[in-house]
Amino acid sequence: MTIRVLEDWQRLSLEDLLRYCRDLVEDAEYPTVKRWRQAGGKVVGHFEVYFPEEIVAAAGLLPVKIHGAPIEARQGDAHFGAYLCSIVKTSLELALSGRLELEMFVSHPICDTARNLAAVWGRNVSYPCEILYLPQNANSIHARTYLRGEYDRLKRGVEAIAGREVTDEDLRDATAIFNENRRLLRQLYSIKRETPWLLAIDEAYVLMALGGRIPREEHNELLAAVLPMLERRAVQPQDRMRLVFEGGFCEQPPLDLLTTIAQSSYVVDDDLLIGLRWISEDVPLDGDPLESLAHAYLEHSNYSPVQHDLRKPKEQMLVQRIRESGAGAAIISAAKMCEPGLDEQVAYVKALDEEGIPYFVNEFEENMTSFDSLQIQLETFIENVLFA
Amino acid sequence: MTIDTSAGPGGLAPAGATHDPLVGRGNHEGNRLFREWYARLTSAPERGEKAAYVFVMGSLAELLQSFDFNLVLPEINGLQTAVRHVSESYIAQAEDYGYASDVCGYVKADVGMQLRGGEHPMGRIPRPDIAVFTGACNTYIKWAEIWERMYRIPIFTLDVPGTRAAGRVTGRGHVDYQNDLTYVAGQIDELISLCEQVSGKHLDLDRLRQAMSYANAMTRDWLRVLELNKSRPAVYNAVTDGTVYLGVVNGFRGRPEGARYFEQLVEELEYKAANGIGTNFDERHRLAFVGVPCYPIYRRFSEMFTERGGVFAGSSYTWFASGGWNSGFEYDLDHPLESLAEGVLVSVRAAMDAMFHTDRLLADMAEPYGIDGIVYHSIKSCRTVSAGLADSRRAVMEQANVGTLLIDSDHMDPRVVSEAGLKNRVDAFFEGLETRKLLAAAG
Amino acid sequence: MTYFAGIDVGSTYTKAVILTEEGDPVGRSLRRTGFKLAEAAEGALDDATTAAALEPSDIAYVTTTGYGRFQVGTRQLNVTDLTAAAWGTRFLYPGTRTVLDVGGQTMKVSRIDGQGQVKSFRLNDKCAAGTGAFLEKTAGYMGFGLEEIGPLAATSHEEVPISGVCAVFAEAEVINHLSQGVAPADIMQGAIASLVTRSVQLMKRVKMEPEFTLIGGILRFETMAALLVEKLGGDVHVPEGDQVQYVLALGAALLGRHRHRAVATVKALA
Amino acid sequence: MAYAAGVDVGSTQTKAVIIDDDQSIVGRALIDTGSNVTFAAEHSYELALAEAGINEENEGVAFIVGTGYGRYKVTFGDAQTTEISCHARGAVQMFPGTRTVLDMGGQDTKAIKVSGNKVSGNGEVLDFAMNDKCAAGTGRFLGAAATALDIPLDDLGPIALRSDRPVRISTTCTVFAESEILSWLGKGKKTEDILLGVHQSVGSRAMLLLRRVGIEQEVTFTGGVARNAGMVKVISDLLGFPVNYSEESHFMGALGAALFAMDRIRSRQAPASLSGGRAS
Repeated sequence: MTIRVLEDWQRLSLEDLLRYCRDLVEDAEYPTVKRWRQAGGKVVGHFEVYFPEEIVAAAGLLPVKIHGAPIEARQGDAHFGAYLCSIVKTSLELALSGRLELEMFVSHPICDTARNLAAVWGRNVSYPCEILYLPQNANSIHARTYLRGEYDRLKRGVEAIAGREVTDEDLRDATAIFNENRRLLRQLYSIKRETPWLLAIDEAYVLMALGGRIPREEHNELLAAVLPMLERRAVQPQDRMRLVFEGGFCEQPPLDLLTTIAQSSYVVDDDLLIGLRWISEDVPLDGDPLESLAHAYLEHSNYSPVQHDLRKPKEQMLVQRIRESGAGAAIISAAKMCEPGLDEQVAYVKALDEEGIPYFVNEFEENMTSFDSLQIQLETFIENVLFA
Repeated sequence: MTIDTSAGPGGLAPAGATHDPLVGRGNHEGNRLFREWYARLTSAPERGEKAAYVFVMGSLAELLQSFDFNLVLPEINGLQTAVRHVSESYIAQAEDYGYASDVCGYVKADVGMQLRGGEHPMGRIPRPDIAVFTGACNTYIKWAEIWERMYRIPIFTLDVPGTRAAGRVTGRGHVDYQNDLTYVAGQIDELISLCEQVSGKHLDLDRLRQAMSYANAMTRDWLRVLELNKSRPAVYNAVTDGTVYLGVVNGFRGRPEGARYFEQLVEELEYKAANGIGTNFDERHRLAFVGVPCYPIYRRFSEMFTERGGVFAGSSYTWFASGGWNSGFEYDLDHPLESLAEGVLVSVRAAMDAMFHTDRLLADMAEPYGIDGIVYHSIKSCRTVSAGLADSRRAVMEQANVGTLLIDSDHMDPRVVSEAGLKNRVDAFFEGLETRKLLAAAG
Repeated sequence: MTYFAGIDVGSTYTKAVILTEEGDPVGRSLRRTGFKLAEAAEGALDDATTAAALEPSDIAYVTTTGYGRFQVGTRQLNVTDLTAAAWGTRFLYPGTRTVLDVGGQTMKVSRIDGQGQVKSFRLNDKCAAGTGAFLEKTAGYMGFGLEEIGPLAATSHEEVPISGVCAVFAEAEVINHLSQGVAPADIMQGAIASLVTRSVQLMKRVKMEPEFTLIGGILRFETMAALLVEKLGGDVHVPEGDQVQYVLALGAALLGRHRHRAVATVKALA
Repeated sequence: MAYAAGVDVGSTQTKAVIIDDDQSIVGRALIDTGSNVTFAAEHSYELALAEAGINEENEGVAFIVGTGYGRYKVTFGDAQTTEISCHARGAVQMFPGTRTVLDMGGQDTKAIKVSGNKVSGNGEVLDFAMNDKCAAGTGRFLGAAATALDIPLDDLGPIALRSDRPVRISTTCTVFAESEILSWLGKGKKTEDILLGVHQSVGSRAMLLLRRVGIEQEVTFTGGVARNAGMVKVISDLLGFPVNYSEESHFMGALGAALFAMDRIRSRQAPASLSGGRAS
């Protein structure tokens, strides 16, 4: 069953296409997901970051990345106490308000709020809600076997929803599609890195984010068409500061905030929606597919404050990201109330001081509406590199 | 979690009226043991002994002590600074160091203490030689990463997968359970060789077996202690006295003193139950507490309830903060290592369930413990314990006919504890409970 | 002779400063900002020009700062308060390494180097606790006006703790203290102390170094400055008299002068 | 003839109500709390006595219940009850169909779920939620608007009702609201549009509290702000049905306290229900 959820975009100009993507990504009603359901498709929603979407896609289900939304948590708010990040409240709001209808919800222990979210969600909907327990001890030689078993458990759950068996072939086919998707996203990021004037961060964001709410086959087609258009784009390079934005691995900053940043600088690398591209190399298609996916998580995945691997000290990984992208400075951000993100800021700042890399620290909230404070900080930051 | 007499009701001898030597022994002994424990920590460096930093959920005390590591429990160090009204200065020091206001107060109090070279109101806390922790609380991991950066010490995450979904607790023979068990057992082997490296000692199975048998005795008695509070009046206040008991559960697990302490505690509490001796407060409402106590105003916080006749017969704190040993798992001493792994899996998983799926546990406890009201204390510091409280409260209100109160404050940071605001809510809660009683009486 | 103007369009007042090529202030002005930011800015510029006995045509380069910095059509350059503050304070006190700017609605801290470049900075969150408004409200609850805060606090014998979580909640505390017979002066001093604590916290976040320069309207209150001096140890500068109000406008003008030269050199080379 | 009194010491205003034994109000008073809370309590009580024509103090008043944040400062009171229980009681007395109470006062806003008339008709508190952390979403937010626009508090509602294009107030900080309002004026927005925006911002925060306890009809709006027609309209619109409100709504807490006091007179053997919260 192949369901197409995008309207005909093939004839659109690059600018119109970007606008089309932005509208879809900003639409908290998830029209593409609704279209998938209308065509009889089933949906598995999963909380942001390290989730093996391949397993869901292999069953012919649509994996939808849930990372909150810039909406008012009218019902969601009442299910949580004070002092929590906004993303859990608005994510639940998507479900309770009927914006997102699912057959299954999966969270994973990236943080303690996310684990509670699975329980809260489960108490308020009728479909299965569970936690995928990714290994927190990535350094144990037993982690891979364990994770393979955990992935197999997820597969069984997904099979129950899909009402059919998921074969190794299904898994390999899905993996191939996701490999292709990650390859295209790597290409997108290399454009951002090599020729940042061709692709502003907010544009890159919408192109990428759309993937979280449409079948990857369609996302691949779209990216394959857009990337060459971007390379042909007639935009003059400007003398702007090259930045790395760090702190968007889970809760996403509002698009307008990214637009604000794009107006005065080039963001050449970031950890936004890292969950769409956390596997950094192609997953081999031979051998046991679940084993290969488990191996990919443990050996070829992007770092973030919520992944614990003694071989990947996060501050060193950040410095490496800045060096490799040729950035001259960094925005060290974190979502309000995000414990892991805020914890990490301390190590990040110390490392950047040692390396003499200029940075500024700030906090954001997905549904913030005023960016004056950020703008002042950004301007001051840039002015003082400029006027030095 | 000891609170000595100077610090709060936890230390007050219940039933002060009766001059019975048995009554109140648990509190005195608990406090004494704890002062000894801190004294031992303070002098550990002189004796050339090493320190292992561990946490209450999955401390692996049995294993680590058989390598002669002194156990340091940073959570307990933290709450001690709060109860002694000095947490704010430790927290402020960590914030100056760069930690945001929304970071866990336990973490910041510890960072502050590390920056002061271990200076602590109960003594001097030795530096870690190793840190061992589970993922029962993710902040444990972030926390340990701080020590790794500060001291370049080996840290070990003993990853214990929790329950995947409410009510889906797997057991022996289940494929997922076996997968988890193999994983935990494998990690324990790895932990053992790390301990051997750090301590320079080989694992002594007989010592481990000995420690495990003390732990088994403590587990049996801990279950009995929890169960004894079904009696009316309650024989101890689960929040204040319970905190003293928890201190021993964590500080003396796998040790003879710990086993003896609980043997005596059971004796005391059975005696009180048999003679109808309760806490020294007029028991008008039997309450259950959910979360972590409000340590910055520890004494006042508990008085807000006792002065209105509210006595805590149960507390979810006694579940997760005991490391989940309310699961009652006892080691099979014939297979110590396999059994150690299974014990860690079962108990830590139970601790997590007591935080993520409290609603079911509370609904079940309401009837046997005669609970009139449930108090949910949501704290700014701890998402692990607090993120689900508002929702599980809604669920409990549908399942059980009890009054409930949800209050927001913190267990460490006095800056977010508003005594007046809490008092107002607590008073309204009791007015609700009292009218409930009148209505019930009216039929 | 070319002259450089700096205009600081603040939320309450708009200030303008005119500099000579040598960087000597020759004219300044101040007026209420009101609703029409552009008008206020143009007006302040005219006043300052007149005060300097100059013609508008003498002004070669206009730099704006403050929250209304974009609203001024005639500007050549606009910079943020933090950048302007760095240049202004360095001009007044070359040894300045940390700048604290407490205004009616903001608290800004920056660490700067010898060239006046901002190395690190922090702003307070979007809440009035931790800004001058906190003091204004506290005074208001006791029936005192903004101008009376300084004199009032000056008569305090001992500060009473005010939590400073919310500028509005402070009222309950204030009333509570008053009803227990605590002197208004001591309550005022308590509020100032809590604000000082917050500012020192913020300064620590930028790894503050001496010398310190304190600017912003709130530092008109001697006790506030005094408490800060006490907490920070020596090396604290507080611009005298009304000078403090012109620091940003001055910094903006200096920056304009700097840019103007840079541009000129580039032209000369070309 | 036995009289009962309730004294509600609020953060800004203190109210006293005296009722007779058929529960009708015979005397009441409202004064600013000011800095001497105990005095305010006594003074408002005396004024209410005077209005009731009860000359000799306590001649007929057999029981006094203090409520409000200053309830323990009602030193002449016989018992204390929180404003939460009192507003619930008062609201149900005035509107027997009440199931949900929204009390919006000077610096806190409360949503209260009451058992309503089912059993004793006294409006037992089943659940409640209050604003935490700061004064956003309270009457004070409107006060800020009044100050910023220099408009008498009582005129805010009527003016707001003239608007059909409300602005969006982004700040939650009551104090900063003043400057945001000014900036909207600067951008040439009409006063009524700004005011409606302010009312909506307060209203939407109140809705969050209401949803925490669960909204059940009828909803009764109490507290000083309930006399603001604009807020009544905004809340009703957000709820999708009209709320109960009354010109007396700011006396609701004091009335509830007086009713509790009357209960005590009727059943002299004081049940646990109210003897609890005595200041000790």
